[in-house]
Amino acid sequence: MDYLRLFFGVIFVTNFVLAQFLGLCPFLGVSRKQSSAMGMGVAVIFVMTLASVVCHLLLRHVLTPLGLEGFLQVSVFILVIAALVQFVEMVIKKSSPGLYMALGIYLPLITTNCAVLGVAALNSANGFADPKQFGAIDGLLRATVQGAGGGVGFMLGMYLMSSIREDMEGAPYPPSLKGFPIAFVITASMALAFLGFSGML
Amino acid sequence: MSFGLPTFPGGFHPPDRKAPSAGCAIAPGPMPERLAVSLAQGLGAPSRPVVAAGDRVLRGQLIAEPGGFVSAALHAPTSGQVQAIGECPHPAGLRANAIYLVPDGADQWAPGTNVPASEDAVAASKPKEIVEKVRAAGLVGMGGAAFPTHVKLSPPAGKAIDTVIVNGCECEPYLTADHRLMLERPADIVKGLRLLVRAVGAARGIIAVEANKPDAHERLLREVRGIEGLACRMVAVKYPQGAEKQLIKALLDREVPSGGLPMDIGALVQNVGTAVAVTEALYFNRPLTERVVTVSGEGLERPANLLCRIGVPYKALLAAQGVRPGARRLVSGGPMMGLAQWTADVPVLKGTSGVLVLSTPPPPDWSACINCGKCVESCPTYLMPNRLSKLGEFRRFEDMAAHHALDCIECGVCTWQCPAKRPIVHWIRQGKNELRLAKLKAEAAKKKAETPEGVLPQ
Amino acid sequence: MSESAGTPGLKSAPPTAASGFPDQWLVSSSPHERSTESVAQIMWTVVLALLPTCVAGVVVFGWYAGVLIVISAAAAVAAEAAVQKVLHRPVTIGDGSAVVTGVLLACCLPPNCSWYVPVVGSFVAIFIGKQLFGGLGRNYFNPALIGRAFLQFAFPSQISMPQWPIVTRASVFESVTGSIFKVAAGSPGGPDATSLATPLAQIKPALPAAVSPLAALGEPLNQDKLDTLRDLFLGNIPGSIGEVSKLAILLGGLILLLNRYINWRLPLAYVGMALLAVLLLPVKDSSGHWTGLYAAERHWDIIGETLSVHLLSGGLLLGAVFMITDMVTSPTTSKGQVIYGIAGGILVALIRLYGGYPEGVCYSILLVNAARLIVEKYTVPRVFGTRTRKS
Amino acid sequence: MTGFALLQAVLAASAEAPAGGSGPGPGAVIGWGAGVLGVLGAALGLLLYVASRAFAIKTDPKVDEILAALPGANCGGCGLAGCAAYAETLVKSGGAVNLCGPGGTAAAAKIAAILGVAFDSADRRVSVLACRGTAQFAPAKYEYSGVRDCRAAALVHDGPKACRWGCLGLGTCAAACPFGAISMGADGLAHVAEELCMACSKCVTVCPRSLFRLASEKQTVRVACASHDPGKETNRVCKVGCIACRRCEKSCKFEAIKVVENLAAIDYGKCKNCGACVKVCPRGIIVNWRAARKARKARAADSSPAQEPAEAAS
Repeated sequence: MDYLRLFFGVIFVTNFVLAQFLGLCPFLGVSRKQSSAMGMGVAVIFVMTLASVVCHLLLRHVLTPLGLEGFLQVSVFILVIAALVQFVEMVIKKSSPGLYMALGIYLPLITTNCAVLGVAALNSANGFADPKQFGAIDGLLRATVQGAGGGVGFMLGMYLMSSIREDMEGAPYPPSLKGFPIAFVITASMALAFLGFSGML
Repeated sequence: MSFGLPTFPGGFHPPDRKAPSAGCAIAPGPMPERLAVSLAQGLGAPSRPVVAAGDRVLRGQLIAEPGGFVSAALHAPTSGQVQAIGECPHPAGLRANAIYLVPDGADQWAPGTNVPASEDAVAASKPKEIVEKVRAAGLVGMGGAAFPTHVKLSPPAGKAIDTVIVNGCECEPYLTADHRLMLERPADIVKGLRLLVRAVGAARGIIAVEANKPDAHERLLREVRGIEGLACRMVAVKYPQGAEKQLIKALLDREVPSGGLPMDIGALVQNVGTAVAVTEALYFNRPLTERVVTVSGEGLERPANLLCRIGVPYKALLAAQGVRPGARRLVSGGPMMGLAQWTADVPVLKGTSGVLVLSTPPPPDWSACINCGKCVESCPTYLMPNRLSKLGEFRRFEDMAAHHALDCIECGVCTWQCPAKRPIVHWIRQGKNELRLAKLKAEAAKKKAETPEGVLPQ
Repeated sequence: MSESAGTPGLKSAPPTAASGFPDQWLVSSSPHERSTESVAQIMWTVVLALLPTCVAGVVVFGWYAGVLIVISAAAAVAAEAAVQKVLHRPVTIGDGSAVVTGVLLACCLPPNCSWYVPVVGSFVAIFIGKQLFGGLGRNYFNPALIGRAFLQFAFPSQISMPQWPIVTRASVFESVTGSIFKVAAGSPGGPDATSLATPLAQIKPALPAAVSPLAALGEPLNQDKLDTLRDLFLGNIPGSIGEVSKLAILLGGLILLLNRYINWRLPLAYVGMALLAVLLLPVKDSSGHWTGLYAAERHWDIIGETLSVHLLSGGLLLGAVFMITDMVTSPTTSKGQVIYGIAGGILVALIRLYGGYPEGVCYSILLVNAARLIVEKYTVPRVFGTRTRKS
Repeated sequence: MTGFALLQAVLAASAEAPAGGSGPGPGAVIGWGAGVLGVLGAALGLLLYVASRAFAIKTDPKVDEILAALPGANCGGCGLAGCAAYAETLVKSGGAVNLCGPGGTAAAAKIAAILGVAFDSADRRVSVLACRGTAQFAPAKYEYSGVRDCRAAALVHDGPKACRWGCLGLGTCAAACPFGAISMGADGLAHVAEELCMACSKCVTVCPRSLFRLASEKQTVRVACASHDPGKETNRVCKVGCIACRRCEKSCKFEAIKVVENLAAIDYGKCKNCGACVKVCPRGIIVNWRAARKARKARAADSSPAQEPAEAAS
């Protein structure tokens, strides 16, 4: 039950894009087409889950025992995430060139996707790596669930966003709003809607 | 609304405006100084003329033979002299030649035509002979599309037709030509239906009449009574009830497959006018030289149902019936699916069911779709016209294929009702055209790519 | 081409052969006739349908409510005209859509909020909610609700008032203040906003004892259940201007239904699913145990009463009749409308039972707005002739 | 994952140092921190190195170079799906290097250098419209009501313009132009702003009458009519259509202009831009484009909103 609440909480209530405004760069950049939005979503789920797990393990089993969790975690997280994303990029480039083309320059952007760093930091802030609060397995599972849920929430936002942007392709909104500006307006509207979930769970 | 009668899902009922001409008995049409028999009667191959300028022809004489399988023979509509074969404006905007014929006033039938056949001789004719006579008489679908009848009567091997439907729905507003035919020649319609049933070896024949024509239904019912396998059914008053696919759906609950033909599901639909023409061809040896045309509309002084020779220019009809000041549109066919004309020089074709003079002003400028959903609710092919219209508006024609634009029958139900006055059908027509062109282009590119030269010009 | 040139004298003469012919015929693609119905007609009919609701609001809350409605509508129209002028678009205030937005926004405001609240809300609704996307028909979110959600965010104290205004006839008011509607956080004596839930929560203490919720609501006023129910239905309760009188809302709904501007499926699915979800979703009672209306020991009458309180309090009916049915932002497919309504209903119940806001209608509709295109995409009807043939 | 095992081993060996006592001193923290980061960095570096080897993809560096030389407008003017496709096709199967309109001569020269092919730096190409039939000169045959798009209008009895070759004037080209170079004039014709034109050929493909063509800027004398109708018919529907009078043909000293299928056509291999034909054309449809541009600029300087007079006269 706790895992479920954690999972759905991070999808709806503390949605990374629509409630915490993290990872907006790929969110706006790749949400023009539903297909590439879904591809990006899958990539983010993968990276976020993996980053959660790896960062959690490092934090719990390396940094905390060494007493370094306070000041070193952000640097370590960045290092790990950057390496992971490059790794994923290579894998995708090799295994699915079409997806690679669709994701374009935004895949490397996951490197600097604050949502990924955000989920690692959130895991840390929730104390999942603190032996006093959570058991080893419990903490790892929670970090994993939160990471995966964060990714799913990101993908949900991407999916909704891309459905709207695909529909408005070619619509005569003011030329000064073309591209990112109108996307920001849509994001804001969706964020307003997602306010409805606040306070739940 | 007539509940409980067979119909199809979707559709709507526009004001039918049939009153001005519904009570007018079929009257002979004017004989102009010159007839123009267009060589392109339908969308198939144009016919090939077998006469030359200066030739004298008699009524019913063959003047053009079919230009292909999907093409029909043409016969002189009256006796006279061929003046020329040359370009002529066409109601569908095709660039086609016509045989110009100057009538001599005698209206003399060619030998061998207009000879009554004995009942026994007709009864003895085999299906193949019926089809051959229909072909020789140059019969086409007289509901509007002018598809050669003999083609419909010759399904390829393996496709059996079990039901022949004679379409007396006439769901288009204004038009009353079929209504009058059903009132005045019910016996000939039933005779024609029996011949059609025999020609394709069907088990049954149904005459479908919309419920707003109870008098016609009653007369036809009297005619079919006691004849095995024949029925006269009343169908709900709804547009487009008379569309082939929708009528089959209503009567037989079968759907013509997307991209398919009625024969794929064992059905054959013919207009009542065609049924009469079949009777004329078989019982009287008269080729198709005339048809009933409803001439109506607010812009016309004397609406009428006229028995017109093929090739009469519209302006002769308009001159005979009087055009009111304020007339703005000239339409061939009904107001929903008919074709607007830019000149009254276009001639009556075999498929011309009506000539309307309307005073309808252009609609106000269209605005953005407000998603009211009327079009989705009433689309008889279950498309999403709102979506298609947006794609058209945004010029995303290549996306239209995924939204099944090619299944659109262009009935106009969406466009008629649209509160935002969007030209939905026009966009879909454009989309279909763009898709067709893109397909041609892709095929050409594929051919080009298969050559070892590569794709770039050197 | 050139071969067609051979027949001099046969060229078409200019079409002046007969009298009465126009100089040029008007030519268009089929169809050549159109219905007379216009977008403006639809929008003004919606305004007409909102009229009973507005009248009821004024009757219940007094003239200031009427002033707010007028201010809101006028601000919306002015905003529309101003924005269209600035963006060099044709000004379309005559089509009534701005009026609909303004009136709808006023309907979900408390009757004693300051005059500038509807002004700001209308401007946001028209500018951000509608014109930035290209105007009427191109927006993806209900403009009035965008305005309302913005106000909730910008002026929380104005929207969720600690003190709801006195209704003209004191009745269930004192009982329901802070009960059916949640009071804002920090109000004297009021419970913490985040811990307090919507109507069901107020009735919650009564649940284990099988006490009738209607009786509990009416108790401070010495009112019997039927009177309480009547007050809920007629609008003799505190609340937003447009949401109190269910009678007026249903009257408006009838107007829209008869004009076929809304489809019965959508509101029915929305309300039905909201109530079903309220019935089935578990909530924590005062002792921290998970329980719910579905629990075996409940009596049917109490279940019924609780559901009717949910149905008749808050903006559920207003949303169901006027907001979720907004043409522009709701799906056009029949199946889609049902799914859309169901999704909205679940969200209302979730937000009402667990959420941090007193009322879930606004957010539930905005949320389904965001998913509209996806719902529509997966409920596109099967195209004629693509069914596998019955043998 | 070897890096991780290594890390564990290091950690195990030194586990007691920080764990003992109340906590590591500042020096120890910095030392351990540097150590952890160093080891981690090394391990991840190794991982990426291995991965880059395992998942390596061979790409031709020329493709990337060409891609960099292209402007990246992805306009499709070259006839291929975007710049990347053009670059790839050039490297793989070759082809003309100057197909990129937005990149122009500069891009073509760069591509030629990258591919090591010869490139005659051709001059700029711009889109020109072959019609002067304004509403005044070439009347409509009917009043049109429907989608404001030439391709849509062409489906209804070939469009409202009586001349079936002329510009329909509903602005499909203007809407299709990605560079805003085409505008619809009050005279009902499309006007190309040559300085904005990138020769992407969108207008060429989108015009239902095929009235646009990409002309070299060098070709200053151009025929502004597309009607192949015989003179008599053209005369009926348009006052500024080619009536195939052959005066231009007779005036040309270089045999560069010929009337083919009722329409004057210039062979630019022979044309010397002398302008003799421009002077004799009775319909003013042979245009000296350079002079016309000068006249237009002069008019723009006067800022007089007058209607375009016959450009050929100058």
